[in-house]
Amino acid sequence: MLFSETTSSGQFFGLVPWIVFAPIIGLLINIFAPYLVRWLNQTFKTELVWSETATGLVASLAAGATFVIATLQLISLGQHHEGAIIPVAEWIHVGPLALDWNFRVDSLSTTMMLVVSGVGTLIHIYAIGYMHEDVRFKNDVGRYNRFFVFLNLFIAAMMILVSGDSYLMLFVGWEGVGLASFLLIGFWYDMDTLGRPSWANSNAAKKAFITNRVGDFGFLIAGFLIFSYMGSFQFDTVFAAAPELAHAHPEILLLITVFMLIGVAGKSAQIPLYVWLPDAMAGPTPVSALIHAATMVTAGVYLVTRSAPIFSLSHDAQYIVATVGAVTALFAATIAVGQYDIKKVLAYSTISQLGFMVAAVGMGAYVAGMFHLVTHAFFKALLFLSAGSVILGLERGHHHLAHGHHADHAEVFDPGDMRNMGGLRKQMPVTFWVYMIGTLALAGIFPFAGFWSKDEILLDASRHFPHVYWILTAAAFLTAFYMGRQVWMVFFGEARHEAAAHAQESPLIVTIPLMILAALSALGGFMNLPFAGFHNFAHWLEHTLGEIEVLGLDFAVAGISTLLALVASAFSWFLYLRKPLTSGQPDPLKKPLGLLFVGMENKWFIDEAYQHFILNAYANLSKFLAQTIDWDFWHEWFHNSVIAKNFVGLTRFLADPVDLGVVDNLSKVLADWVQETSQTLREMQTGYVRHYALSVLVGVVAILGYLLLVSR
Amino acid sequence: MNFLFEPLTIVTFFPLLGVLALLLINSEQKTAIRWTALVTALLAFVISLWAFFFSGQYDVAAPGLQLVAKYDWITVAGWNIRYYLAADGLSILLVLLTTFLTPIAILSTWTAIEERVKDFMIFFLMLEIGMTGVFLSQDLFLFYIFWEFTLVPMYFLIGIWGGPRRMYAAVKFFLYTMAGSILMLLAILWLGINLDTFAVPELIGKVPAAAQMLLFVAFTAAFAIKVPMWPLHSWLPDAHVEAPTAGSVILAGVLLKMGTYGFLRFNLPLFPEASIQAAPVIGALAVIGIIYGAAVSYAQKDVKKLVAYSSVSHLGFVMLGMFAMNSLGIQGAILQMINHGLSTGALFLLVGMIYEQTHTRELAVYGGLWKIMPVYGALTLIVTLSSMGLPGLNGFVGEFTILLGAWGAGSGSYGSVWFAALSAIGVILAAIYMLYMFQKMFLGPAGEITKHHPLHDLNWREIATLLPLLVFIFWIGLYPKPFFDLMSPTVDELVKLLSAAALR
Amino acid sequence: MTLELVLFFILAVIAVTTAVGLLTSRSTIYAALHLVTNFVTVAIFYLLLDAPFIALAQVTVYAGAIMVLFLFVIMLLGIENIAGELEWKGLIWPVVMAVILLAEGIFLVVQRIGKNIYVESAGTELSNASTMAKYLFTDYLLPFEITSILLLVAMVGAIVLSKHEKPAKRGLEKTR
Amino acid sequence: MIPVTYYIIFSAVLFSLGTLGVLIRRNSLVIFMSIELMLNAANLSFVAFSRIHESFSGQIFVFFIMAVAAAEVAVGLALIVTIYRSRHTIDIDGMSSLKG
Repeated sequence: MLFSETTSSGQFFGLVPWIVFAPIIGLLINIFAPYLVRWLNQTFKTELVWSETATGLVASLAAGATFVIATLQLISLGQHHEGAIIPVAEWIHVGPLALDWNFRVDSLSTTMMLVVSGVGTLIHIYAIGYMHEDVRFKNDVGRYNRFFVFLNLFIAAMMILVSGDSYLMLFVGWEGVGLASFLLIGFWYDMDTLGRPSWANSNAAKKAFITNRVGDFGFLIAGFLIFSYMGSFQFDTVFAAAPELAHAHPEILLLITVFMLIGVAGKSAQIPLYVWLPDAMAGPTPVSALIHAATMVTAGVYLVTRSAPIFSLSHDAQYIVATVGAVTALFAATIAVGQYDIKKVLAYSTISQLGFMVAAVGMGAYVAGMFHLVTHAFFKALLFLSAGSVILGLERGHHHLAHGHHADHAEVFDPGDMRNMGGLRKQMPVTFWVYMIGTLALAGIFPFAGFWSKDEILLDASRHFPHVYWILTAAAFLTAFYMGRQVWMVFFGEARHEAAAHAQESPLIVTIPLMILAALSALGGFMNLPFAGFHNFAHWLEHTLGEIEVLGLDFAVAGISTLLALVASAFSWFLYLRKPLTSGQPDPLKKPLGLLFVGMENKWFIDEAYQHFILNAYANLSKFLAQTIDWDFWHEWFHNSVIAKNFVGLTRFLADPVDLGVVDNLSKVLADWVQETSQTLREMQTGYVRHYALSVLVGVVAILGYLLLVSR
Repeated sequence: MNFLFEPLTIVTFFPLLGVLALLLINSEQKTAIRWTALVTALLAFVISLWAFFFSGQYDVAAPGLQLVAKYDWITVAGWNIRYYLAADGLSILLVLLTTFLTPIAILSTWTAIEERVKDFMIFFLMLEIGMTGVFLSQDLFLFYIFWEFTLVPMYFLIGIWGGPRRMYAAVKFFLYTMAGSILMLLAILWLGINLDTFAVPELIGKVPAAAQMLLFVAFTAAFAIKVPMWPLHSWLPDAHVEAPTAGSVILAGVLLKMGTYGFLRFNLPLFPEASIQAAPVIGALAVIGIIYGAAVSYAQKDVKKLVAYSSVSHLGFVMLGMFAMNSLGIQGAILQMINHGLSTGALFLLVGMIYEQTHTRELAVYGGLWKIMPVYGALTLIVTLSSMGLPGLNGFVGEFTILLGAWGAGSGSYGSVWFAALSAIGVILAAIYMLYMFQKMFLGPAGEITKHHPLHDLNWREIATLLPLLVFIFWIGLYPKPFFDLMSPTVDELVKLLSAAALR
Repeated sequence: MTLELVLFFILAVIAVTTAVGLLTSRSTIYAALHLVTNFVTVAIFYLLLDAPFIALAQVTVYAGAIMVLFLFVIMLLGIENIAGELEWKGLIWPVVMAVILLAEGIFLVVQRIGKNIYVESAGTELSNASTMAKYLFTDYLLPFEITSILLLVAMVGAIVLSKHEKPAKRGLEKTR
Repeated sequence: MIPVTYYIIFSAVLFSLGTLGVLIRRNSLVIFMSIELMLNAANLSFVAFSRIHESFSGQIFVFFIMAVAAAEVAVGLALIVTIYRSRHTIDIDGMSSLKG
């Protein structure tokens, strides 16, 4: 059952607000410390420096603190399964609306906290090394500090998202992570991904925010429906009222879920709002790993899981969500096959995997979805970070070349393009091995983490929604294929560019987090093995989600998916490594697939379609409204021509014929008479004060006399 | 003589002392003039805080008018005009907003206004008197006098210190507002003659239902132009673009609120039946304004114009909430008035700060400013986010409450689901034009101005100008309870009155 | 005929005589001295009317300050002996009007108020300077303050008016 | 005891004399003094009425009148001085530049 609203004596539950405060303190320190140091230096002639190490250390400590707090929650939950609600302050109390800043600790939120803080901390540490080089390649050392401020901001917002006790507080985090994502995608806002001055990165950032806003629109409408039919935003109250609503107005419940799905589609990059995520790769790689792979994009999955009591009540809702997720999974996988950018492949892969998760939670397989969320966080973060390591390796190689004999600095070099790579396993052994582990996990090869979680989703699908099962299986096949393609292209064969030949391995501060994540990716599956007695994760989530259907291992499903993954890998080997690619050679898939591959390569032209049919249309509409309707018609024509001109015309009419012709003549007669009279009166003015005074006195006497005679 | 020592008289007329002091200062001594004006405005703010919170005479938790100053004024020939100042939950926040924004606006003119500083400051303080008077008058006649009085200083502020087309803008501003107010004056006279009093509290519930519609329309004419509601917004971009920065701040921050406040103070309680009948129309206009303002903003090439049109959108939210006629909507509307004053005021300040350096407001010539002006960029970002309603900042609390009210949550509402849903689209559109503005100015490669013009980041005075606004942006966003507490008792009474009228 | 009444009449005669003296004296100085005497007499009337504060103010303000000011001006301008010629030609109308005015005044007083109104002295309470102060600083505070501003303005005005116009040194600087 | 009416009649006499002075004299200083005489007469009747009505307001008014008179004298004398400087006369008939 859902837990009742008891604040138990769990000793560490009270600490949970600090999971938000810690990163906020961290970011405040990082914002103000440089200014403070500068001030100190000026005032006391000291020579302090707020170094990059200090920045990174503060930010990482803040992130580490959240991990500690999350772990403490885990310990407390071990004793008090029911969790706790920790109130902090009142927020909006108006009329029937009562919203508070309340934190919620239960197994679901703690799972998310652990994932976010754990992966987050590792990525903070990784970023210390990564950004150190990145800011130097891009010639703006000053932005190092800013990066960690944004990263801490993200952690804080994400923690609000996962630990809020109401839909509205979740929404605060929801938008907060959107903001952090906007800031970090646009981190190199004055260039494109290749470092050339351009609007590209800032456009990508804007696109992410606005697309998310479209999703937020759905979230808001769902919120309004929830509040008007269930009278609250607080989770427990809403869930308690849900069954009644399902009975009375099933169509409203369906509407709620559909609008919520729009929100999920925005944040978790599902059809039709996934378009922002590939562009979001414009952000530095740690950002792609943390926000656009491991944590933020899974917020939608978390939302559906959190709203399980609502979604479970409507079979139609489950059907819609599962189908959307599954179609996204397959659709994105096809695009991933046709990409050349190492991070773009991973981005579409992320969309695809998110499709798996959404499909899972849509089907009601919440544990499977959350399980996949966790394992995916490990291996996708790993893959992204390794990709970042690869990119840095290439940058180093390129840099080495540019400062060596070759002086072709002007040549634009894309360190993320897989066509420039090849044979990197020799230059970057650590990165290669961890990348392999990540790939195996993602492809779903036994016994890596991805195998267990994906298998559980497929199993659930095969039981409840067969069409979802088939779509997802196809997607799984493509997953193994494009990952194979990537690994063969990047690490095997011969170097297709001199930079790849001179690539260098990354320093320890970058590789150590990779190794930790690799270990997690390899072993993460063991927290929920499909054997009786090993469903630890399922039982853990049961405390929050209620009774859960536990499935054993179905050898048919597992066998088919593993077999397909192996076949796909072999197939990709056949295409890409049997005859390794050479520099400038077109993709071997291009010829057999023809137009189909052009579609994959160009993301099925969805971006172009959106640009043309929605964005340009809106821009034109607003230009039309602004220029034609508002300015030319309403402002210039109506107000200036019609109103002002007619008014001027009227006044002119009044002035010339009416005033001069009629009124003026009349007044002339009057004026003549006045002049004559005043001529007479003028002569009465002698200019002697005495005479004036005397006349005043005459007046006074007369009035007094009048008073005496008349009044009384 | 006692009326002089009423707290609200002091609150309203205190800046007059500053005006007198300024008259005695040689107009060449600009620094002394600026300091005098600033100190006067600050003292006025302190006095308003004192009157409401520390004088012990204002009970925040109680509904109804308090701190009443009620004296006969013109009582000849059957007229019953009073000097009647009082405050309640509807006006207190707006009065505080006025006294709060005035010193900030004055501080923003420190280096921006160099010519005829003395006249500028005198007009500015006079303007403050007028605005405070509008929010405190409980007598229709007195209200009308203050209402028209604000026009004069604003006219000169635009007409003397404005941009190139200042005379056109000033005259347009004056005439439009005048045109609306004349109808209102007729309605006020009708009320005063037929019902024998001009005092609003005495008029509540007395206006015959048959006459309400006409009166409602007459009042609406004045207020809708001031707000401005679509499609009567044509004067706004002109006035904003031409006005000096401080003028824009006050225009957007306070003067527009006089319109929405008018609806709240007069239209709703005096003509409840008519208001209920007119609610769908007003709601529809508000929704059109929200969408239209947002769309038009997006196409602007001039930053200040963009912000000006965004006001049309934001005030659409206020109107929508108000004519939802439930406590959520109305409280949200009042809070949104404050929010708009803070956020848009701050935006105008920010635009003014860069304009002072570059003398251009063309979006196209900027770009990449964040790199050169990090503090300016960060502050603008926060204000931009507040303006587009990011949760955790003030704009969200207002907009969300309004939308929820308009949706018809809770009892006794006349909102429509469709209005709220369409307005929620405005939230998306707000993100589009606000981010567009932010991107074109701060992100991207360095633009012409950024490359070739020597730019410096904000100095301490400019930061000090913005800081108080930022404090409230966060405060309202995170902990709006004190603000809601100020208004809720009065709003509850108003909602009761409206729902009683609905049953009739 | 009480002693008080005798005093009243003596004083009245002095006052009227000095007033007439003011009208007829050819020297400005003599006119001023007549007026001072008149003021002092009136001050004594105030005392009789139980208004000691006003009486003292009369002596200090009128007889003291104002008249001294007059004398200063007379001497400053050196017009002690410039006699204003009495213009007997145009005298008839002013005198007639003044007499009518006086007649009307007396008639009004007698008709409306009555000939013999005796009011008991209200004692110290009514005439106390502190009572005066109490009124001035409570009910009449605003006029009181305004009076002070008025005096200030008059002072500034008097200085501005009587100041010698110096050749404008800074005139060239003021281009506006 | 003296009837208060006497005072008022007496003040009327003084007032009339003052009026006469204003009308018949040409010396502007003397005219000014006559005006002071009229003010005094008015003051006297104020105090007398204050006595009749047993109200203090009359005296307060006298107080204010004195203050105003002081101001008036200051400005008036300054004016006379200025006029004397420019016209070298204090004769009121010499100042008749208002003639129509």
